[in-house]
Amino acid sequence: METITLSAPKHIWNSISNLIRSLWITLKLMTYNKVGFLGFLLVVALILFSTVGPYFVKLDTTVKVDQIYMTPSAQHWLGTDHQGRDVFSQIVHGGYEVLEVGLTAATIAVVIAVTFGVLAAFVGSWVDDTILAITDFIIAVPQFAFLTVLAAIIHINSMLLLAAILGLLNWPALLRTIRAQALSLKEREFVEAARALDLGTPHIIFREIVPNMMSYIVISFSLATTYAIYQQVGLILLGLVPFSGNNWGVMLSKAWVRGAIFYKGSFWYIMSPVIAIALLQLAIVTTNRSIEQVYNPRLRTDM
Amino acid sequence: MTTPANYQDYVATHEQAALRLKDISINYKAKRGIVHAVRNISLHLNAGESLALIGESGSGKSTLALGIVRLLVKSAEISSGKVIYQRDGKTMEVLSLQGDALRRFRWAETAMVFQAALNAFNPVLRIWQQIWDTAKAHGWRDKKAVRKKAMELLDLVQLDAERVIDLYPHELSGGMRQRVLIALALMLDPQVIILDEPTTALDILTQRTIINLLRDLKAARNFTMLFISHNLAIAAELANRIATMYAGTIVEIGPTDEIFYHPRHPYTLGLIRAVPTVTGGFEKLESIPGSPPDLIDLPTGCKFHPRCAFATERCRLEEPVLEKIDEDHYAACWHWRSVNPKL
Amino acid sequence: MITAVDSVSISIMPGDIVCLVGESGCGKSTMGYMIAGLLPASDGQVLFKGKDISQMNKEEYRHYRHNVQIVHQDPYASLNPTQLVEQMLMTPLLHHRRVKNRAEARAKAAELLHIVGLTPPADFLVKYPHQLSGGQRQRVSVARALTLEPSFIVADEAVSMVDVSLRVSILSMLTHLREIFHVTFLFITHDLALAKYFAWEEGRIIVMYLGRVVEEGPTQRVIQNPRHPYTQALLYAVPEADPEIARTKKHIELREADIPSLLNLPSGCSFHPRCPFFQPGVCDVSVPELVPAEGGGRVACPVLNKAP
Amino acid sequence: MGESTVSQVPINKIRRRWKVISHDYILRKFIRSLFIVWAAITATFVLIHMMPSNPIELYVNQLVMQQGITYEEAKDQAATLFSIDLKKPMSLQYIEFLQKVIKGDFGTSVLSPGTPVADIIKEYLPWTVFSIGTGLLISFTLGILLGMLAAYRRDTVVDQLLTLYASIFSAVPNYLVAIIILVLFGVQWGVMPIAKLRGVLSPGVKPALSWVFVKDALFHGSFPIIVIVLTWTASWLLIMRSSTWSTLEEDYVNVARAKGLTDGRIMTAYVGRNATLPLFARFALAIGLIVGGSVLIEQITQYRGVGYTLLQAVNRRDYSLMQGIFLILTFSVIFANFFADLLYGWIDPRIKVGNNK
Repeated sequence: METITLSAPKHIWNSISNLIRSLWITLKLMTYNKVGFLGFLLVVALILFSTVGPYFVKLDTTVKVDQIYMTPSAQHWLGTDHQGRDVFSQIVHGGYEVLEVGLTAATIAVVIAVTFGVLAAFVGSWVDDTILAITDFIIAVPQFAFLTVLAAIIHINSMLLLAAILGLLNWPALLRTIRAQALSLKEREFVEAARALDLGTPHIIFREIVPNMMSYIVISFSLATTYAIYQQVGLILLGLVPFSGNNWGVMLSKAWVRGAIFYKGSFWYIMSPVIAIALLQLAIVTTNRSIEQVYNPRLRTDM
Repeated sequence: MTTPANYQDYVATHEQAALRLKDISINYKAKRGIVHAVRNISLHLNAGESLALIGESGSGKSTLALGIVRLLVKSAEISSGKVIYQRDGKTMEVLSLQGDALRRFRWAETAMVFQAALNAFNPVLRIWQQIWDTAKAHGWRDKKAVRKKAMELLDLVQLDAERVIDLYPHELSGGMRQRVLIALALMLDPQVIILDEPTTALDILTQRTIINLLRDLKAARNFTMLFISHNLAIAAELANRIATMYAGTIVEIGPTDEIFYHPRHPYTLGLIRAVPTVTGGFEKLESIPGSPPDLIDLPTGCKFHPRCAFATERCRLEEPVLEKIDEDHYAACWHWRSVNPKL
Repeated sequence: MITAVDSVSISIMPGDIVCLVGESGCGKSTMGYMIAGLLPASDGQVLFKGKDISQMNKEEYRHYRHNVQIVHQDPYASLNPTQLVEQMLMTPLLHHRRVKNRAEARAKAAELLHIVGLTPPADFLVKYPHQLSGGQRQRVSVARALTLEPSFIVADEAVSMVDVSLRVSILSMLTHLREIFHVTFLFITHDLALAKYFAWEEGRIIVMYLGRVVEEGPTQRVIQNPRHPYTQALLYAVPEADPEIARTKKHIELREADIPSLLNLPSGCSFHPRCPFFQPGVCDVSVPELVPAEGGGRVACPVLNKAP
Repeated sequence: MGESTVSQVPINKIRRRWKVISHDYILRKFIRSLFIVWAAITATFVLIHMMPSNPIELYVNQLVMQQGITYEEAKDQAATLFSIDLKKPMSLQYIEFLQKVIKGDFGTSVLSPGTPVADIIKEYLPWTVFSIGTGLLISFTLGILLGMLAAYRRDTVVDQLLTLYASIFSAVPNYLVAIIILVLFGVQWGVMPIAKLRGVLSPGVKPALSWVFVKDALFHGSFPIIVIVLTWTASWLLIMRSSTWSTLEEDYVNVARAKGLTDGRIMTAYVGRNATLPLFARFALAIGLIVGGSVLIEQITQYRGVGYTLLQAVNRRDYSLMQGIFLILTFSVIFANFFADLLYGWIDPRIKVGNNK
């Protein structure tokens, strides 16, 4: 008993310090690509901005008819909208949903792509053929047109439903990449050695194959996030998903519907969500440049 | 006539050589530092002779060959030296050739048959198209004449010319592709042909076909051959002279029989002792201990000393230069007198 | 349809050294994979200790799988780039409960590294494959194959990608393993000189051509007195690292330089279109049987191995 | 391990399956396209006719509510609109639906009763095909050229500028690019005649083989085309840049240099042709995204193509029109893919033989 109580904290401390060390190395590796690291910092900043920000900035909901379409000032950093409300506060509160839908949809898409991609590569024969046929079919459907029609038939009235639909729609391109990777890795000699050593399929998939395609999986995840944000904001912009809350897409949609776009004075109002979304997409895509560095064992040990 | 004691003088005396390399050094820039791939190599190649450059992976032999035809990757730089090419009294300084002059030098004067013949052909063009491209680039305009000559050459390398010439590369086996490439190398009647690992990755029977083919072609057409291999056996079959390379420089050079039967550099000796033969009874073999050096962080003194049984304090401090051992035979070793293959 | 291995029948006794020789595409690697249980034999059987592996129950098959290991050709592809050497060696030990705990597994891994000549082991345990040279990686491959203490190792071109100067040391390491662990070796190679060197004393050579065994016998007999025209062609074709031998060695002129496609196998003896001893009406009619050859072993050539 | 024996007893013919169909590349791709067309029609049928609260039922209920007619009468009206006999069993309905779609009969519009959906599509589709086709052609060409330029000038200012442009425009959603153009050039600086640009043709201009018509069509199409070109050139450029890098490292390019070929010949026939192959592989994905995205682009640019019409149909709940446009868009994507596959097969002789994976 005594040995256990003595060694347990030490063990935990070891794992914590290992974790910190590996996180530190990961961060350091990301700095190898400066542009990529900048993107990563921006992603982190935008996430913090949208999650923590709302606790510090109160959402301005009072209509002030005398203060519409104001240009930026010390009081209103990004001016005001068509009802005289502060744009900056809307931007602070509007990122959370965009990120939430994007990340949820990406998680669903990547889970499907990895599971079925690896399955297709491993089982082969008719399973592979079926999965590929479905993939080919979904890729051939013009996605955004499909979403438009779908929005007319079913009412997409919750964030979760939207995220689920986008996730269920966005996996095929990722699946192809993952499957191709898994197929080539499966034939590698080190996988054959693991089979000869009878280490079992779970070991082969999770210890031999997946670690070697982590960079593809993570990049797939970030691509899936950007797809989902593109589609989500697009649908909201067209007024196809009736959201009322605060969301960069909703801000954009309102500005579009109200014709604020065509009014010279509304420049800041319209450009704020545009820039916010564009910056987020750009930051995510740029981060990919650093991701490859993290999963390259060659670099990891040269530290 | 005896050969000079100094190797540089020895190379210099061969004024009529088809190819003369003077003090060539080639460096690569890598993340960790500078890779000294080729260090101060001087070499001559007489017209009509066949010289083998032997060395293991990382010895700089391929880099040297690519340097001669100026096909090094961008990160590599020829930091010093001269390459002098001569044919029928005309002299060219290869390293100062530019633009079209360089382009015409390639293949028409010096053709290079690459190691990975499997990928030597553009996968989307038929063999004929690639032959015609080559001829056209060197001023041929008569399609019929080119095709006729190409067919003759394909015949010469024992291929079914009629069929092969209109195929895509992926429709040919590795051995067939290698032979097409050799035929293509002869297309413009170059004086020098450089062969980089011409038989590696081929099957034994195909290797034999290629070796016999090269020997016969050389006898019939009298070109000059520089070939590069890690395989001593190919050198024994094809070369008049052999140069052994280690860590980017020549450590021993001499006539084939001298190198095989009286090697004076411990590395050459080690290589010979490490290769089994099929003919004859069982012989005891020995491998060279240790592993090839890191070209970025080279050992001091003689680069072979960490793996050498003869190494002394002097070897650790001073790098030996090529020293005359016998007629046409030079070795870079402080202890060549103690290196005796009979032991 | 491709037939990679056609009606091959060989048996290997414990402690044997058998070299399977042939050119690429002859089916020798397919054979190795079937024996190592990595490919199923679609027809016919692999017997281990007299028992058909496809008829084995789970426990027997497990025992068989653990007893037969493989060492691959390419030292750059055969090690997982994301794993440390110690992970590669410790995982099989822990997974199959050959050791009690991680400490014991680590000790065993160090011992294995010592056996394959990577000393001091502590230097190599915490290395990634890319930090090792080709020769060192190949040694790690061998150490990994030894983790489950197999009785049979298939070495598939195990030294053909290693630098010439290091090949012999890896071969001697393998020979040494046979002495200390009594491992049976199936050494697959295209290089007769290596086969000769590895199996000279008490080994056997099996020569395959286009999916069939054409000759087999004790190494010394096959090397010094090859009976099949293909074996002869192979032997005489091997380039020799000795100028004198290269000049004087006899050569066999083949009738056809290129190997036929596996998709379109010649009738009868598949070597007949290239064979200099081809006899029409004999060689191209039926597939020759393997019959006992003078001096030991068997050979499948009705022309050169005529009954006296 | 006394009597351990591993033996190979007669192994008759280890057979690897060799698919015969996979030999003819074009046939294979054609069958695949047909299959996807069938799957798309079937999926549409399921979505429109069989899902709970499907559009037909919604429409029938709407008729009952608004016009006070009986359920049966409403059903009859709906049946003519969707050109489907709702009384027949579902399997028969499905077969009839298939037949009609293949004949190009998509029923009649809900909103303008009597107008066949096919006629509406005929009116608007050509404009979308024109703008997307032109945009795709220009962006593909520019992407290839600029991608090669960036790769050849690796790590120079030219490369960095092109990569900067491509990174931004491939990441930022195309409709945001359209909005930015609109706000900056149209509203703030007033250099873009927004009002005049609307629609596909100016009032009074009729489709004819005249310079006036072509000029006007290009003028109105310019906004969506510019948006497509700006964003898609960026994507093609990035793919081309990296595939050119890897092609430049291929042995055959080095051999071509060793053979003394001219730089122009190497760049086109050796590097260019091989480096474009990955672009064709990505084409399937791209065309789906572009065609789907036309809904957004045409809305922002107020270009009255079929995407614009689809959104209107959705907003007005004109289900038969929606169904028709969606199917047509899907068929266009499938057709474009088939065409790209043919081109791919023509450029790369290797894929015509062997297996398809």
